[in-house]
Amino acid sequence: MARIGDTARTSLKSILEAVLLASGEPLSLKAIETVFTDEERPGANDIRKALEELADDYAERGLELKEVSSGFRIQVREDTNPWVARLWEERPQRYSRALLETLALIAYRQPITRGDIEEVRGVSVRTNIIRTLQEREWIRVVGHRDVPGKPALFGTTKAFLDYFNLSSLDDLPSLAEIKDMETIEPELELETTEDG
Amino acid sequence: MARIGDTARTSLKSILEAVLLASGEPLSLKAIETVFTDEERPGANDIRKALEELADDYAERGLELKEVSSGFRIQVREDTNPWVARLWEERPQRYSRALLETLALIAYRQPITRGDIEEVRGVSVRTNIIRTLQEREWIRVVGHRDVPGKPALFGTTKAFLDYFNLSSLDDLPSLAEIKDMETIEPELELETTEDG
Amino acid sequence: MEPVDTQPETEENHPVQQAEMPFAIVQGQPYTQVPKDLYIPPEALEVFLEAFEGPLDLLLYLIRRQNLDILDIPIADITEQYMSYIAMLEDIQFELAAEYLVMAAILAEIKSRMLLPRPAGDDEDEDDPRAELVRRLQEYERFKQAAEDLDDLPREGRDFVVAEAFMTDRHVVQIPPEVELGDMLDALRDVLSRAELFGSHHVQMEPLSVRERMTSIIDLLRKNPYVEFQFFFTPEEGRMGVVVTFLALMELTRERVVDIIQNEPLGQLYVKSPESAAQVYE
Repeated sequence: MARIGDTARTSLKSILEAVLLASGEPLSLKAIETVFTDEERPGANDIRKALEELADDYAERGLELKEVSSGFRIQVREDTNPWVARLWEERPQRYSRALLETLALIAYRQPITRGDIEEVRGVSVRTNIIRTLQEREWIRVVGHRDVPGKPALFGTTKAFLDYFNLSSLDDLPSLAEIKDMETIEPELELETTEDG
Repeated sequence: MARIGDTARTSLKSILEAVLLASGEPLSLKAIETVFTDEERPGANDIRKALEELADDYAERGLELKEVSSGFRIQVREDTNPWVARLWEERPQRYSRALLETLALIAYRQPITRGDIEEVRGVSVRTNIIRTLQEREWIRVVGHRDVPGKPALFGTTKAFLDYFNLSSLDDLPSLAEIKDMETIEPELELETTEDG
Repeated sequence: MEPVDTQPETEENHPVQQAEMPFAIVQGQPYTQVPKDLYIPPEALEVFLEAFEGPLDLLLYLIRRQNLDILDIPIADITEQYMSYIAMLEDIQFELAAEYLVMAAILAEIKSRMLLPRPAGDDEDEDDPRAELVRRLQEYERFKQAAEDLDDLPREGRDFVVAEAFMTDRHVVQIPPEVELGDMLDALRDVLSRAELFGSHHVQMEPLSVRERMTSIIDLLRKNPYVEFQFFFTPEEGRMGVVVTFLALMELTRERVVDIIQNEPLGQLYVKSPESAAQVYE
């Protein structure tokens, strides 16, 4: 039968750390006491003292021991938030066909108005597509056409060229080339993908 | 903008500890790398080195850093199990022999069909056993055998290895050797009786 | 029914220990383990059989109980034991799994072959009718053992727990999706063929360098809405560059994005944005 303090790994402090990290939720002092048998159960003062030691151990680490209303819990320090938060980055979804078509038309026929795009695509262009492309900084308003309503003219950006690894728009295949391609050849995918 | 190593709390080791503890599930080296921005991202060797230091820190504690199939995770040492286990009222689930035998056959003989399993066990495999194993994400269909009926071939998953604390199938206990009928003579008692 | 087992009884057979879970209770009498001899109260048979994972498991049990070498099964004895189980089970009309009956047939067949006289000089091992059964028993035993080993492995939640610290403010960050250039070109081809632009005069669109130049001209005009015509031409670009710029300016004029103005005949040409600066920066 294992006893408290048999080894460093089973010191009261080690046990409390293990119990709090295993629980995943705050544990009251009362709840902590229940993990000990009647014979071995340390006094509330001893437990508090060990918890304080544990909190001190964490002073230099990315963790902290915190007492919240429902008890004690070990939590990630805000200092490490910039990194930890990236764990929950949302898996990217694929862009819609409509967005890709809009982007392609802007690239090939810039400067182009939304109306021009709608004319070619035969359907209206939803505002959130334009907004998404602008937020991504792939397109921008380069001016306005001098017709009633002064519609915005869109063009691509340097960030667009950089993303697709192009030094200029001339690196894009010509429309005639695109027409002749059965499917877009893999070698056109200028990005190298290393993932496995 | 916070940078790695600005303080002890944001040393590479502290960040890794916080990230692993916040995740609550194994993180591959690749997944760990994604928490860093492109500019600051440490090399895989630096990450491995910091993880080793972290593992050393845990030598005297109730925690351990373990590499399982899908990556690294921090887990509570078996030493503290007597106390940690009392956190939960419920006894951990027991699995039937039928389920364990089926799982063992899939683990050691993958890819394997249900028919193959029945052949070895001499009894039919109940559908709910396969379903339970699939729901637990311990097994999955890895293909189909090219015979009439195209029976599904089953294999184990990373989750299976993670659950049993294994980093690869090689870590499974070795399968008992089958004794060759012709070479076994009563006088050749080569097995030692010391092991146990 | 005659008990087949002749081994001396061991203490394990005797009174039930409190700690053990009975696997069957027959007429108020708990049975904690598989019986050592063959006599089982018929009422317990069903439970008894449930303790086995099938005929191979039952056979292994019978062999192990008599401490027999699996490689040297006295097939006649084992068959008899097995058959008596089956007979008892039939007596109480317990629905027998087909697998048990198949195994009984296999055993009977082996037994009959063993009884036949063997031609002299035959290699015994070569044609031992038990070989296939032994192979299956051994194979099953390996995996029976493997299942037990698996059960002994440390298990999440039972033997170890994954440590988890609390994370405040766990907001989800969205990352934009990756786009392959090929996907974009595919999309373009689709939209152009839908619009039936291929093959028409529209295919004679300006080279992309002209389009690019158009954008950069507009860009320049945003900063300075009134620029000398020559300013857009860079001699270092050579003839092609000059042509590209010229075409870009013509196209922009046609599309009414820029105006080219001349205040006096043969005077300086200016390119100006038709819109007011305020509109540009709104």
